[in-house]
Formats: sequence, structure tokens, C-alpha cells
Amino acid sequence: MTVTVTGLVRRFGAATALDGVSFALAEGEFAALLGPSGSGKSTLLRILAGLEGSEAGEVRIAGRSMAGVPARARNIGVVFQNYALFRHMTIFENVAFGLRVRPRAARPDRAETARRVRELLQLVQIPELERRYPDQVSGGQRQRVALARALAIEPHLLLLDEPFGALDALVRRDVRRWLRGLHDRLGLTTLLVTHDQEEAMELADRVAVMERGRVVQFDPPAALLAAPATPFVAGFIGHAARLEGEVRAGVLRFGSLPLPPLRAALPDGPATAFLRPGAVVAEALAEAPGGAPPAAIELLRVTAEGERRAVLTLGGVTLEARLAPGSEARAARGAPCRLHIAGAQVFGAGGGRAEARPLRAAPVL
Amino acid sequence: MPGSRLPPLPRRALLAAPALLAAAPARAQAARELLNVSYDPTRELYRDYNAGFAKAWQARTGQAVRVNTSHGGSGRQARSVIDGLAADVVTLALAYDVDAIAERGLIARDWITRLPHNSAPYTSTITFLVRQGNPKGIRDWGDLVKPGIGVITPNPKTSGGARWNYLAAWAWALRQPGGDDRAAEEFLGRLYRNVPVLDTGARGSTTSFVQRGQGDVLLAWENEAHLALQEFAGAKVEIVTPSLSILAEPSVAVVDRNAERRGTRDLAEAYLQGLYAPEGQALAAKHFYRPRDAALLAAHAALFPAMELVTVDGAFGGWGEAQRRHFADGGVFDQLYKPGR
Amino acid sequence: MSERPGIADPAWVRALLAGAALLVGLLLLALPLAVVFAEALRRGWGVATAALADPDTLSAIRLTLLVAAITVPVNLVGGLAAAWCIAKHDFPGRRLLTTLIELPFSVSPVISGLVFVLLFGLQGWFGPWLQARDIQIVFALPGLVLATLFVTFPFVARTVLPLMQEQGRTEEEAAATLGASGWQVFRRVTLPNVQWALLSGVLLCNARAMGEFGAVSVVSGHIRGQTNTVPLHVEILYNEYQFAGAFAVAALLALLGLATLAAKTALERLTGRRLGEGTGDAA
Amino acid sequence: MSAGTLPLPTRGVRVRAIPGFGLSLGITLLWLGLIVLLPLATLLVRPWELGLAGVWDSVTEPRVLAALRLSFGAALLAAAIDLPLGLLLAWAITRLRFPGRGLLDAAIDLPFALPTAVAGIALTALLAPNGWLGALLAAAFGWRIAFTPWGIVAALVFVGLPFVARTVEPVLRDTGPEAEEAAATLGASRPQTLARVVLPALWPALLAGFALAFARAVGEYGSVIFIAGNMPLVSEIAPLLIVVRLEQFDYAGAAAVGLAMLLLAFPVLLGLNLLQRALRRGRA
Repeated sequence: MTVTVTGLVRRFGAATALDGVSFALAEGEFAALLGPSGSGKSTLLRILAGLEGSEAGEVRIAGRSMAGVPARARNIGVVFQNYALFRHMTIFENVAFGLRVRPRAARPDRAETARRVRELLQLVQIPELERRYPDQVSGGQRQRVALARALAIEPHLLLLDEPFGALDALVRRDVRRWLRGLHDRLGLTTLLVTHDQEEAMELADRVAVMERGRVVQFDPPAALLAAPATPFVAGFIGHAARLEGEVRAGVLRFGSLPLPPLRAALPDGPATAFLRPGAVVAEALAEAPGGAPPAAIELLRVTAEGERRAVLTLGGVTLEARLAPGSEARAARGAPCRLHIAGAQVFGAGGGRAEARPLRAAPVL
Repeated sequence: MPGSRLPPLPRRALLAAPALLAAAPARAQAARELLNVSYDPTRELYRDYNAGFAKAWQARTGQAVRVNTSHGGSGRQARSVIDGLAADVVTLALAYDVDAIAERGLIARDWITRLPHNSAPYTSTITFLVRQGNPKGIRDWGDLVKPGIGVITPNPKTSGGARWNYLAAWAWALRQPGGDDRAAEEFLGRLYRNVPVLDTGARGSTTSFVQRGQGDVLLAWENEAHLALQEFAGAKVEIVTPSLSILAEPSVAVVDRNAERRGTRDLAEAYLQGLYAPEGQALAAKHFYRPRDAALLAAHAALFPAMELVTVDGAFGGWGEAQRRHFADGGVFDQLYKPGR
Repeated sequence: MSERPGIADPAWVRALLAGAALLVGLLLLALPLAVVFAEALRRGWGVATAALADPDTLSAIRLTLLVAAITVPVNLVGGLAAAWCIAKHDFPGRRLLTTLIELPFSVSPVISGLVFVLLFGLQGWFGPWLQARDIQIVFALPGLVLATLFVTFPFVARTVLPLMQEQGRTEEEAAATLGASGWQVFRRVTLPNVQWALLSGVLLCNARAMGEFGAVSVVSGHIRGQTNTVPLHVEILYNEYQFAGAFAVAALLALLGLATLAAKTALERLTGRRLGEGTGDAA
Repeated sequence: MSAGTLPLPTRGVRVRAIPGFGLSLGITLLWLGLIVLLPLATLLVRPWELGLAGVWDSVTEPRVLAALRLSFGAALLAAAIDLPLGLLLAWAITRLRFPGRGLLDAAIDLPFALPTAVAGIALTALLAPNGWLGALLAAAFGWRIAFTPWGIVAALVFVGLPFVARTVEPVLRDTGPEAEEAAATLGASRPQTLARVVLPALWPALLAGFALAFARAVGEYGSVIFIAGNMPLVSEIAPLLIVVRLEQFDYAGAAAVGLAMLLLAFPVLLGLNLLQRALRRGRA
């Protein structure tokens, strides 16, 4: 089903949780709502589910306005943050709940209920657990129960509220891939709420980044990286380091910091640059060129992929840099180095954005 | 200043709880102490009498004396003495309760002959208290069993006064034409079917009748009836004297074992003898007990109308017999008492 | 603007429920209390204060305070020891011990008094032996204390034990690995964690100790000015037709109880906030 | 003594990680033994002075049977009445916002704090046919509460109310709205949610509260004797019968009634306990 949200506003006392949110989901799309805690994403999800009211704005699902439609009539599957499983029911009973509370006319009979529950438990790969109670299974299993329970009502839309928060890192990655696979098979329109950008980038077709009650950008993951719409997105996505500089005549300089100037198509004035770790290269030197060293490696770390990275502090900002090929042997804690920048996202004071490039082709790349 | 003195704790109590020594009161006074264990309706009488006795004793011997009292249902009080309540004298509702203590060896068996008038310095009887104007027209025992009459009397199993009520009714029924044990039992059965509230003690019954508005007639000690008239000035009740009643002889005795142990025999005996002295008799009359002193009784004829009074010994062969036959578990009372509903 | 429209009941249902709850509170809880105060003041302040200033009343108050002052610490120590031993250690019979501690709750107060008469009364097991040594237990302070101890026995253990169990043993185990002795573990680790629950248990224990009637009535002997506690004194005044006085003393007891409640509520508010600070607002 | 025969944990040696076990167990056993077990032992031993037949006759006397029936019946009824009332109060103070909520919260503990004798005379003054409420009920419906078994039930409802309310309250607070929200998203109506999600989660606590209220009510004395009317076979409670027997110097008979009360209360409480555990099965 398609979902259209227009101009949603929600306040809690003086605080504004949603400040005019608008977006649309296409049929069968897997979208993620990404934002730091307090950005209003959970409130948005609760309004969609009918668990929360809004002061202004409209939610349409499959073209139909949801105004005045209570949660129980919306047919939206929700997987809650802590799963909210019914502790006094077995896993079977939990999954069957949505079928058993249907109006008599629409209620499947006992055998049909059992068949559908078993089918769902098969689907989420825990058929052997049906007689257990929620407190008797692991976190990952509970999450599958919550999903099966939400799917049992054959929802138009599936909402997932930080569903991986309670899982440990290893399980989380497995369950994530499994969930995406499941979505691809079922084709259900799905909205995932998360504060974990990797999770959002890996799972979702499109990611809506939320900042202080607004959706500031709603794009495929690659577009978020390539063309962040605001400084907030640029900083939030991809662990970028934020550095202040000044543009003069199309060239960005970082004052006294030992960074090379960049070409940036922006009007003159102060500007903010976001440097992603992969875009900075440190070339370790045998000795400091002409007196004081321009920059010094503070420590070296190894990434999960086995690559060595140099960590430096410039003007109070921590920066991570790749090591230039050929200078790796010289890289050591405290070693002087020269920095090269492959590219950066730059935002001017007037709000303009530019992709910054080196003045010369970098010799070390 | 009444608040300046901690409750004097028995020394023995402190021995048993050494931890309390810190909290123990300084035994400032060397006053001798006497404990009178009595029953409910004598509170007012002994409050006055104790004060007078202490004064008289001090005048006579120079010793300060403090008389403590304990009140409750007569049976409960006897039980407490049996269980070790350190009474020097008991002043209970009936001889049976004193006998019970004597049976456990705390009082000499012949206690009843040690003081004049069966060791009962004052008497009383059972009368009726009815609502003002006597709207239900209750004049005598026979009226109590009429349908629709609510009779308030305590439980004879727990209240000494209630046993007097019961025996008085029984005695009346025996005197009626064709009166025999069977008829009396039948009569009492009907009477107790008219009882809506069976309190555990005489005071509870009076409260139920006067304060809570229960029932149409209260069977009460004569002294309690007068006291109720006095205490509940606005209560709108009046006394009805039945044609026949029972001579209630509240018994007093020195608890020999305790008096010996505590060295209070002289005090205890003087205390009880004082009840027979003119001052004691006057106080009894003041608190609506019929004094033994004939002249005093005659002087209060308005309060204590003459009526035919049977005695327990005469009509029931003594308390032991009456108790065994009527009030013991499985006795006549248990058999005739079948609540109406 | 409703807070949770998804599950909120219609306004009229909420109003109805709130109204019903207030009605129950008023009829069942507030009205009896109101009666106590209304009856106490029916004949004016003078009568009420005179009843309170009576020497017998004052000695009853002192006795009641004394009994509570002995009872509460004993049950505090015993209850704490029991809770600690059950919650922090493994031994066979823990369940049985827990049940035994709760036992006095299901025993009628009258029985609680009766058993001490059966034990220490003159006709009881130890009665003759005690009298031969001139030791008075029943119908004296020790009897009152014992009966009250019995009745208030489970209060402290019951309030503290669930909390101790919930908190688990890791902190104590950590303390043990750091070299603390049993007493140090208890004093520095367990006790601070349960102190508020403990205080609340003590307050309840104290309220019951001061208000106990049935058990104390059996062992008191009802000697005016000596073995009459305040609740028994209320009964005596009531039986003397001094209703205003009886209710005045009853009102005093009720006030003591209310003060206890106020202290407990204040405590819960305080601890509630403390807990809130710790967990933060996750929502 | 029996510790040696118990199977030890398979890991072999039992380790006492936390010190202080011996002392605390010692204090506990001393405290429990002196104050509770020794006195209660008399209750187990004393009745047999009558002999087995004597004890049997003593507790099967019609008056005793009626009193036991009344005590247990009134206690069960009162606890059953406390169940919805306590739930209502707990619900109101945890889930609703209205003026007077804080006051109501505090008032729930009143029966804990009010001495039973005070409660007894207050309720009698309130419910007697000429009392504030009693006069009203008598005039409006012709109901008599005080001095009938209903008076006993009223007193026991008062005494037991906080037990139910205070046992349910934390669970209600703890449960929070998540489960109810989940039920709503799954299509459950409000009544369905209450019946299938909220109440089942509360049952163990409700039962525990019921058991506590019942246990307290069965033995209650102070608040009942003033209001009961104390008619043998009709409104005489078992604890009063103990007092009555004592006053007849029948120690063994009094102890026999006490023993009968204990023995009767035990299976009821045990049953409630087992039911609670059955309902809690599977939950941590």
C-alpha cells in the first residue's frame, strides 16, 4: 500500500516532536526513518500506527485518510521496540492473538488459526518454540515472535520500531539480512525506525533522515552519501569530521590548519566542510619539513577490513585518514605527516552546497 | 501534674525483660499497691470507693496506698486471675466465677462464708429498660416473648449479668400456671428468638440499646439501668420493674495465694470489709446497688422498689448446679438457643 | 488532546472510573475516619482534650509507645537477618522459612494472644515455674510485648525480602571478592540498597504495633494505668459510656496512623524521584 | 540434619560466596523460634488434652461449625468484594488523572493505619441503624448492615481493601501501556484487550491480594466484634468463640478452635498460592 504523510505536527507541552513532516512511501517499498534520539521518529511511527494523535496534518494509507480511524482498525503491523509480547501467553497464543480478536464473522476457525500460526512460525523459522513463553526464549527469537505476531493480521503496512536494539551485534547482522530477505519475498510496504545509520543504509531502499521534527532528506542510501541535503545529513551520515574554513575566489582554505586548500564552487565567505575518513590521506614523512611538523599521527588503528588508519587531531577535531601507499612503513605514533584530501562536502554560509575537489591531482593517489 | 509519672511496672516484669531496665521508671513512691479485679458495671462504684479507702487507710495507718482496678466481663476477669493476673481481691458478678478461681487453689474453698451476707456486700436485681412512654407496653417477663418485641441481653456464655437475666426469666416462667422445666425452657427459647443483638458483655448491650437504638427492651442490672438513665440524659428511656426477679449477689473475696505472695492480706481484707461499713454501703447505694444495710435500703425505697426476689440457691440449687445444667457447653441454653432465621 | 488515543478509553469512561474510585474511597475509607473525628468533637474540644489529658490515657499512651519501642527494633533486627539470609544465601529449606515467617499473618490476633497465655499463664506450660520465681509475663509488659511481636512479626521481612531478591547477589559477591566481611557486606552494600523499603516496613510495623487490639486484649489484664494500651483504653472508655472520650483517644490513634502514612507516602515520593533520576526518561 | 541427604548441585562443591550466613541464619532461627514457633507449638499440643474424640466433638459442635462457616464465608466474600474494588482503586491511581488522586492514593492505606478497634467502633457508628450511613440504607432499601453477618462482611471489606489494591498497583504500574498498544495494533477492541491482555497479566497479583485479604479477614477480631451482633449460630465469628471458650476456662477447647482455624486456612491459602504459581508459569 502507498502511504502519504502531509504536514504532520505534534507537540508535547512546549516541545515540538513533529514540525510539519511530509513524505510518501511507494507500494512494496522498504523505507527507514533515521535520526538521533529525540528527533521525533518514534512519535511519527506511533502516529502512523494510530497510537498517538497529531495537532495538524494528515496520514493517508492506500489513498484513504486515517483521521478518526483507531489503531485496531488500521490493519498496520507493529513490531515494538521491546517487542511488547504478552508474557502470560505462549508464543503460539501471542501469534494467534490478532486472529482471535477479529469480529466473529471474520474470525478464522480453530484449525485455520492453528494452520496460519504454524505457517508464520515456519516463516520466521521458530516452529519448535510455539509452546514456550516469551520469557523462555532468546532476544532474537522474541523478535521473530513479534514479527510473526504483527504479520498474522496480514497488515497493509509493517512498522518496525528499533527492532534490533535488544540484540547483540552478531545476531543483529544475521537478523537484518534475514528480515530484508523476508521483505523481498512478501513485498510488504515496510517502515523501519532506527538511530543506527548502518542498519538503515543496509536494509532500506530509501532513508528518511529526521532532524528536530522534520524529514530533511528522503533518498536512497547512495544519494545521502553523495549529495547530503543539509550540513546535519552530511555530518550524521558516514562519520564525517566537521571543519570550518573560508572560501575566497572559489578556493576553500582551512586557516592555519595543515590541510591543503580545495576547489569549491561557492560564493566568498565562511564555509563548513565535512570530511569522510576515506577521503583524507596521510602521507607519513621521514622528518618534519622545515621546522615544526604540519601534522603528527596520534595513533594508528586497524579497521575490521584490515586497513591501517591514522588518527589525528586538528583544531580540536578528530580526523581519521587512510595511509598513503609507500609511506606505511614510516607510519608510527608521533610521526609527522602531510595530509591530502580527495574530496569533501562543503556548505556555504548562505546555504549553498558544493562538492569540493583538490586543486591539483593528488600525487599519492 | 498527672503526666509526670511513668506507669509503675511490676518489678517481676523487669526481671523477665532485662533489656527494659533503661526504660524502667524510678520507683519514687513507696505506696503500697492493691489490685482489685472486678467486672464491667462496677467501674464507677470502685472509682469512688478506692479514693475513699486510700484516704481512710492513710489516716489509720499512715501508709499511702494505691488501688488499681481491672474491669471486664466477669468470666474473662476470673479467667485472667486463673491465668496469673495478680489480683489481691476479686469483686465479681457471681459466686460461680469466684468458685472457679477457688477451684484452682488461688482462693480458699470456704471463701463465701468469710464475709457477711454470702460475701456479697451489696446486691442488685434484674429490671427492664424500655423506650420512653413504653410504646410496646412491656410490663412483665411474659411481654418479652410477644412477636415483634426486640429484647437486648448479652450472651450468658460470656456475661455474668446475662446469666442473671436468664435465671430470672426462668424463675418467673416456673412460677406461672403450669410452669415446669419444659415450659420454662420453651419460654426462654421464645425469649432468645426475640434477641436481635447478643453482645458479649452487659456494657455492650446497654450501648446497643441506648446508643445504637437496637431493640425495645433491655434486660439490665438494676444499677446499670439507673446509671444509663443518668449517663444518657437525653436518651429517652425509662425503667420498668417486673413482678418477680432474682436476687443478684455480686461476690467479693481475697485472692489468698496472691495476697500472701504480695504481702497485702491486711490491706485486702480491710478493703473488702470497708464495703460493709456505712461509707461503703452509702457509696453502693449512690451507685444504685442495693445496700445490705436495711435502714439505708429503706431510705432509698424510691430507687429500689420492693419486689419478689428469688435466690440462686433457693431456685436453682446454687451456682455450681445452675452453671452445669444451664450454661455449660451442651447445657440447656445451648439446646434452647436456636436463632429464628 | 488525549495522550494515547490508540488505547485511551473515551473520556466518559475515564470520568466514570475516576468517579467510582473516588466514591469507593469516600464511602469505604474516608467516611469511617470522618466518623472518628466527628464523634470525638461532638461534645466539643473541651471533652476531647480532657479525655486525652486524663492520667489513665497518658499512661496508656506511654505504655503503647514503650511496647512499640521494644517491638519494632526486635522485629527490625530479626526481619533483616531473615531477609538477608534468605535472599543472599542458598540453603535447603529457604521456601519453608519464607512461609514460616509469613505464618503470623494468617493467625488470628486472638490466637496470637492465646498462645502466650497457654505458654506463660498460670495454667500454662511455664506458668508455675515462672510464678515460683516471681516472674510475671502475661498481664504485664513482657506479655504485651510478646503478643505485639507476634502480630507484627512479618512486616519488616516482607517489605525488604522481595526487594533484596530482586536486586540479586552480584553486588554482595563483588563486595566479598573485595575482602569485605559478612557484616561489612550487609552494612555497606545491602543495607543502603534497601533502606527506603526498610523504613517503610518499619513504619507499617510501628503502625500495627501501636494499633493492635485482639492479641493484646487477651494478655493485658486490663489494669488501668498499668497494662492498658491505647486501643484497650479506647474500649474501656467506650464501655464507660464516654463515647466522646473514646473517640477522642481513637482519633489520637488515627492521627498517629495518619502521620505514619504521611511519612510513608513522603518516603515513596522521595524514593520514586530517586529511582526516576537513575533510569532517566527513556521515552 | 536432612541437609546431608539432599542432592547436591552437580557442580560438586557448594560454595558460599557471600559471608555472614551463619550469623544471620542463627538470628533468624532464634527470632522465629522464640516468637512464632514455640508459642504456636502450644496450639498444636494443647487441644489433645481432650483426646482425639474430645477434639473432634469440640470442633464439630454446631456453634463452632457455624462460627467457622461464618468466619471463612464472610472472609471469602469480603475478599471477593475487595477484588474489583481494589482493582478499581489501583487502576484509578495508576492510570487516571483526576483531582484528588493523590489523596485517594494515601487513603488506600487507611485500614492499615487505623487500629482495628477504632475501625470497629467507627464502622458501627457509621452503619448502625441510627448511624450516618445505616439510617440512609435502612430508609432507602430497608437494609440492616450492622449487627448482622453483613456488618461482619463490611468490616472485613474495609480491613482487606488495601491488600488487594496495594498488591495490584505495582504490577499495573509495571505493565505500562505497551502490551495494550500492541493489542490495539493487532485489531483487539478495548474490551478484548482488557479481558485477554490486561486482566490475565493481573491475575497473579489479584490472587495474591485476595489471599492476603482473606488471611487477614479470617482471623480479624477487633473491627468485627463491635459490629457483628455476636449471635451464636448467626453472627458469631470463630475468633470470638475462642475468647468465649477461654472465659469458660476451656483452654483445650479454645486451642482446638484455634487449631481448626489454622488447619482450615492452610489449604485455602495453599490452593491460592498454587493457582498463582500456575498462572505465573513461564514467567521470570
